[in-house]
Amino acid sequence: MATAPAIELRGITKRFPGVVANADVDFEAAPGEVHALLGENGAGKSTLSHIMSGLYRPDEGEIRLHGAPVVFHSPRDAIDAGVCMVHQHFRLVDRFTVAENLILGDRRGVGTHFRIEPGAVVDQVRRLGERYRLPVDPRARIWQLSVGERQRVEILKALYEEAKVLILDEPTAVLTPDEADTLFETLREIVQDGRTVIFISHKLNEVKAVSDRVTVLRGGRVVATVATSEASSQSLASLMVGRELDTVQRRRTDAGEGEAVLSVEGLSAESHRATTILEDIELTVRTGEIVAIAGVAGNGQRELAEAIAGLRQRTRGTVRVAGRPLRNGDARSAFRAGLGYVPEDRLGTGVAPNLPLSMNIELKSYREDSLGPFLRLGRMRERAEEAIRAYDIKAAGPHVEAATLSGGNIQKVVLAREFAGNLKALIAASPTRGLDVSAVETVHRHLCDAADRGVGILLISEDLDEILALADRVLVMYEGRLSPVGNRDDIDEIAVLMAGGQREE
Amino acid sequence: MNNTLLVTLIASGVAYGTPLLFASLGELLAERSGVLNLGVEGMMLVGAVMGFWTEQRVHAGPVVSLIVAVFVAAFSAACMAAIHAFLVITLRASQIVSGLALTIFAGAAGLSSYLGNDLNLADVPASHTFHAVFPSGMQNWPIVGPLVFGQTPLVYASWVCVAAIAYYLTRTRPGLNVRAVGESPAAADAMGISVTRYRYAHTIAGGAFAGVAGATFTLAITPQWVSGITGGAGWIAIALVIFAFWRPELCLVGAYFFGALQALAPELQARNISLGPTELWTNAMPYAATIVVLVLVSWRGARRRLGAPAALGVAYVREEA
Amino acid sequence: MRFTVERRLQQPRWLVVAVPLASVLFGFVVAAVVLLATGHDPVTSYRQLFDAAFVSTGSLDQTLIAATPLAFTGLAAAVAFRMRIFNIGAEGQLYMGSITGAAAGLYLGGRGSASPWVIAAMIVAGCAGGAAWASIAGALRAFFGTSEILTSLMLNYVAGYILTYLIFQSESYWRQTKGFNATVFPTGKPLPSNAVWPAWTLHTQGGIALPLGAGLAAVAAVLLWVLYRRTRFGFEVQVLGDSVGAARYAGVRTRRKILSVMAISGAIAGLGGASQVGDFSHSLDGDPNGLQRQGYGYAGIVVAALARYNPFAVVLVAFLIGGLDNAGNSLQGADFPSGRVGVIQGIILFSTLGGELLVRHRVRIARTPQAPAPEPAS
Amino acid sequence: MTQRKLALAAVLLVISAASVVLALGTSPGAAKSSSVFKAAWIYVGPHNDGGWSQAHEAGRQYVQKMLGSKVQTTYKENIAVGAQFSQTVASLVAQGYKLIFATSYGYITPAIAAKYPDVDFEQATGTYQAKNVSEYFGAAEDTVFLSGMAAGAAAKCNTIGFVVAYPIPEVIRHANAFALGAQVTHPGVAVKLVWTNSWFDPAKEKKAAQSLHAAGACVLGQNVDSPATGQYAQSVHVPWVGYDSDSSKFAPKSWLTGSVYNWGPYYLKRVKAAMNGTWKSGFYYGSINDGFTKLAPYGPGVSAATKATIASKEKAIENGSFYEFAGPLYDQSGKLRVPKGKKMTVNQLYAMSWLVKGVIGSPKG
Repeated sequence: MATAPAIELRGITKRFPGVVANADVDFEAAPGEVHALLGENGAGKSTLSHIMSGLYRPDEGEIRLHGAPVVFHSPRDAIDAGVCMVHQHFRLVDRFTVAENLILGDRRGVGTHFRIEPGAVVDQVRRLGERYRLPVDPRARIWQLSVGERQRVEILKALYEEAKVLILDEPTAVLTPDEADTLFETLREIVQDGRTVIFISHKLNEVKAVSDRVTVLRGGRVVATVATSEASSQSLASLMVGRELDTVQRRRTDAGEGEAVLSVEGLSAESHRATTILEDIELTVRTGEIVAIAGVAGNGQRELAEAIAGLRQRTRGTVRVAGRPLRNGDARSAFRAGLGYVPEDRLGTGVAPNLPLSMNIELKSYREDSLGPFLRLGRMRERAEEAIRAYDIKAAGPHVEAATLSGGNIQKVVLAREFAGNLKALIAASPTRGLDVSAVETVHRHLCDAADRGVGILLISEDLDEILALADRVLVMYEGRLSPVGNRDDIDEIAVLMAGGQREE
Repeated sequence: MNNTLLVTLIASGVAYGTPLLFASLGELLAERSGVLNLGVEGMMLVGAVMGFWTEQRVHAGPVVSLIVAVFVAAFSAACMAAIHAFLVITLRASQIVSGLALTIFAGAAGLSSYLGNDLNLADVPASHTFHAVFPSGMQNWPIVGPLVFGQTPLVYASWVCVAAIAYYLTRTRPGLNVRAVGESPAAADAMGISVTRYRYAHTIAGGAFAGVAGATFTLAITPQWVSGITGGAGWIAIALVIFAFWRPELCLVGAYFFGALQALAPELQARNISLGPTELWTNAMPYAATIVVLVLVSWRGARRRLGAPAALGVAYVREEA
Repeated sequence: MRFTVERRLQQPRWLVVAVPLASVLFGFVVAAVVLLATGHDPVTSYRQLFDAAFVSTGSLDQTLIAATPLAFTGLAAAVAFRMRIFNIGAEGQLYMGSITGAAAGLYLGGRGSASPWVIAAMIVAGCAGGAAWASIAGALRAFFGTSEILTSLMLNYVAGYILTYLIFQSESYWRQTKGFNATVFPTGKPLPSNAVWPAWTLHTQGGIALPLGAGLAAVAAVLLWVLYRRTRFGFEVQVLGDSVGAARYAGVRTRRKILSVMAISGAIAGLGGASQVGDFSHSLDGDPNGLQRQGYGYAGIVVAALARYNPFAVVLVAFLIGGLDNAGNSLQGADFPSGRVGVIQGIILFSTLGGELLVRHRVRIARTPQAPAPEPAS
Repeated sequence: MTQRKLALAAVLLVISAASVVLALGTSPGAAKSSSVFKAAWIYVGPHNDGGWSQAHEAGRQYVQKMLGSKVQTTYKENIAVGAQFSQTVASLVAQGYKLIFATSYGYITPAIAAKYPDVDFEQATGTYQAKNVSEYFGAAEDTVFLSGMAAGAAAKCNTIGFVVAYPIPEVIRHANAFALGAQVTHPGVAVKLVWTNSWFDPAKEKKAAQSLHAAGACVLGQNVDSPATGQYAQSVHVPWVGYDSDSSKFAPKSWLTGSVYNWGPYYLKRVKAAMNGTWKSGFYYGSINDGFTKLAPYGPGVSAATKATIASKEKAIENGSFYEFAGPLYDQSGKLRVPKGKKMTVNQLYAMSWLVKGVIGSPKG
């Protein structure tokens, strides 16, 4: 390459207590390219991006920008040097307007004046928005915007800061396929100007769709850097996981014939902003069946799971488990009727993070297992020990606090708890999000086994691979409504529905 | 006309509301940066005693000695605030407990009383005090006379402060930054704004305002020093910040309202008006009113527009964010 | 060179012991410097302090009087804080408990009921009064999400004014209206003798009276420990205190828990108020120069924090702080300014609070600072 | 859990060990309290409040000065009624104090008196007497009456403002005496009251003074402890009558005079009695004749003629030919309360709950 790379990492090592997150990583991205950082969760992508964006400092190694070594003491240094990061969790001030968020920390434009005038950037925001097809109302407050719009604000912010290198951390997680396509176009346009985009993802198809080159990370080390056009999905995947994929494929049976273990009729519910987010949902899961709900996050899946599991008030409709109607907004009545729930938010809903495993395992059964008002601590400990053995949970004992476990082990704790007792139906919301490959396998296997035992499972997932692997039936959720998919293997149909399109009759 | 109930009430509301206003402006600055400081009463008392001491010891004409006194009061109370800042920002101690400890440490049974006694400040008349600066003719003008021209320079200074802080928070870069720090420290940090530095600065500045508030007692309202002279005004100031939805201009209105309420009981007595257990309800009203406002603020939807800084009371640590 | 602070994954045993000790010692050293700087001999001052608090004749007796209400308000704060409900209204709840407790004592005692019944009724009434007052803040938090920190703080003042009103500004049931003395100065109606709480005397140190209230505080500590460690209720409170999401998920009735924890917290503070009346003042003390000057409620929060919200530790710390308070009264005088003990107390409080960090975190001094926390384990 | 317990046990251990060590070190020292007689004063406010407590403190210093090394005195300030008082007494008794002056109403309860039978207590302004409890106060109404005369003479209008603490007989009788005095030098003058519901609160007192001035008062008087009323009076150029102690320095231009207490001689007498073992419980009501109550020095605003009038009234009070609370006395509604020829007794004064004619305000606050 004739010109120096826009950003170049040499021998980056970063250790955390007990973990080496990055080991001797070399990485470079040229001006005008979209460079993907591909890897499983925990492969060190985020650490690396945090090092590039100045949030962490490497223990060893150096960073060069356009050939010149730089040291970032803080994100500010990185921004000043032209490296901006769009975080997965947006770094926006909710109560500020878009314009105010742009001015915040601005060291180039109007924000450098002591007196600020948010109105002054309004035009600039409009122009930037038009040029890169990122329309946002500069005067809107962040909390009024949708997730997709917030992401646009983040990107606008980076462009406004005249970023030379733009790092996006899993940007599509919250977008519809259509929105994602628009984003890809935007990114292509951004690199047209000679800027660099570093695109972090673990989704092969996205990487294939948008990047010029891919660097694959595994276990904190760089495995390979290849031109995207020369790589196949299969080769990238095997680079990522280091072995041939051994996905669980559920053997299809004639599920869907048995009795309904979970039925939802005419369910409506409101979001926390008091607007209707679910409308008239009809749903049946039969014994031994896995029904998947596909869709982009934020279309009401979370609310649906919560409304069924009794964590959210329904405004209308009934939910029955094995024919027995559940009390509205009463989680206890739901799990007493035999409805399990693996929540999307593992650490914080699925478990109480700072409490011992013995309590977390008994989170739903402590009432039944107690003697009058008193707990049976001995029995709680035994149960936890049992679960640790049965589910192969890597923990020193029942006294260990949940938060000290890895994600996969936490999910095993949740499964161990949910599968205990007389389970009739289970809601599994994004049960493998953020887990490593082997943990994904374990979870999938447990779900399949449960279905084989006759549990009806409602799987809510954004991961189409997971859905295709497990589901007997697929429904797509879009803006609070469910549409059934005729042929569960028809990816195109699913994609159309996910983007809000109508099914062709 | 100037003796009508309304005019006298508002006039004394302005006079007695001024220390509340200073203290609440200070608390507002700290809270806007995300630091709750329940030590206002203690800081005010330290400001009160140090301001009075300076005014007694600086022999340089009334203007200079009063100005120096106000600055010393601000500085000494700021030092108290720095203790709180260090504990809650650097050492991440509980903001509630640290604030209460500050009041115990600096308050009526602590440092302020120790200093006052050690420096022999009790039972000494002030050598110089703040009083009205406009000619008495103007002070007697109808309505505006007692309200506007009958006030001490500290009152005018407080007006300047209100305007300055309102301008600072809404129209200046550091103001925008501090709001961001109070709302979303993670976002501010990502944009290179030092959360620690902003929180320290505003907590300490808040302490300085509390010091001026204390000095308002010993240099203007009842120009003398006695142990515990602020009589709980610091707690009302904390209530006031909420009552004013964390906005400086509303702090002014609220301070004068609470100040007038405190003057209401004697005023009604002097006019032979009986409105039930006046003493009880005029005293309890600021607190009860604040509770009502709190409930309104926490009402759905209103929270985002009016509510407390989102990160109020939460320690920020980059690594854990 | 700069300091970095990182969270400890596990808290070593010795640290949990060493840090509070070292903090208290550090506090004493800093206070010694202050004493020296102001021209006082720290060794003598400290010797006097300990002597006056725990050693000299009758000192333990008086320390108990100061410690009893602190134990109640400390427990009240600890109960709520453990669920991350920040009830800082123990002060007002204590007043309310003293009002209702006194009412029960006056009414039933006046009707000549047997003493144990009257006392039991006072205990119940005190708890109820405190609980009811706390429930205002509790209900606002549970139903409107209003910050209980601020509402309970505001309610302290309202309660104080009501207390004064009952004795000084009205001829209420609690006010003594008969007799010459009562016309001279407003006072509370004295409790009949069957409503006065008994005390057990230990015959050492010139007689130490163990007030019933101190015993009740100890019992309350045990009950709370059992409640939090051994019961379903405690299980739910612990889950809710750790994660609201997990609690809802586990079917914990969040609002009910907030209400009941606030009520329990208020009940304990209210019991402290009843104990003030039954054990010590024997009439409702509405004097703004009396009960309200003591600030037991606020001090209780500090006691709870120093005890790290452990009920047994609260009782112990209350005893130590009560000793310091008592020593303050004993030492102040013509040659010992009354503010000095407050200053020493404050310094010790600050250093203990600051020391907490060292239990939870590790401080590293490094040339190149590290960003220490591991990636979220996933 | 267990770790915390361990930690606390360790803390307790160290502290108790330290206290034992310290105790061993101190015990002999505590025992050497020899023949010096010890007397203590307990104040409800700061010892230097510029009012009530400070007047007592002056009395204590007088005793110390007069008796020198034969007596050891101390004070305790800011002592709350109730638990804190009993703690303070306990520590004083433990330190060997034999005579304790409690300078506020409500301090001494029968329980405390019974607990320390060997200690003599004296309580100012109260009513509770026992074998070891005396009560003492002064007939300040006489001097307050005289100070009211100064106020009446200075009044150029028909309203005098009077800032009062609590609506209790002590304050009511002073307000009445003040009004009666003012009416002597200014017939028909009204005395307007504002209650602060506090003995000592400078900010509230100032507000009360301000309200009274706004309501037409052209002279201000007070029966509260801080000089805030005077400071306000001077700022609006109206004359002021103080109370408790000579606070003329706070408002020298407005200062007329004030009724003050001179506790020293009484204290000296009682301390001496206790030292000799002749102390007896009783009730002392000091008067002008004893020098217990007197008028503070006049300020510049009192004319020579007024001074002379006051002086002659003072003589008359001293020789018993005049008494302000002698009939006929009418209450606010004009009802005859004390018929002609009758005098109010001290007990009646101690329970006085009605305001005399010419006083504006409610005796209930």
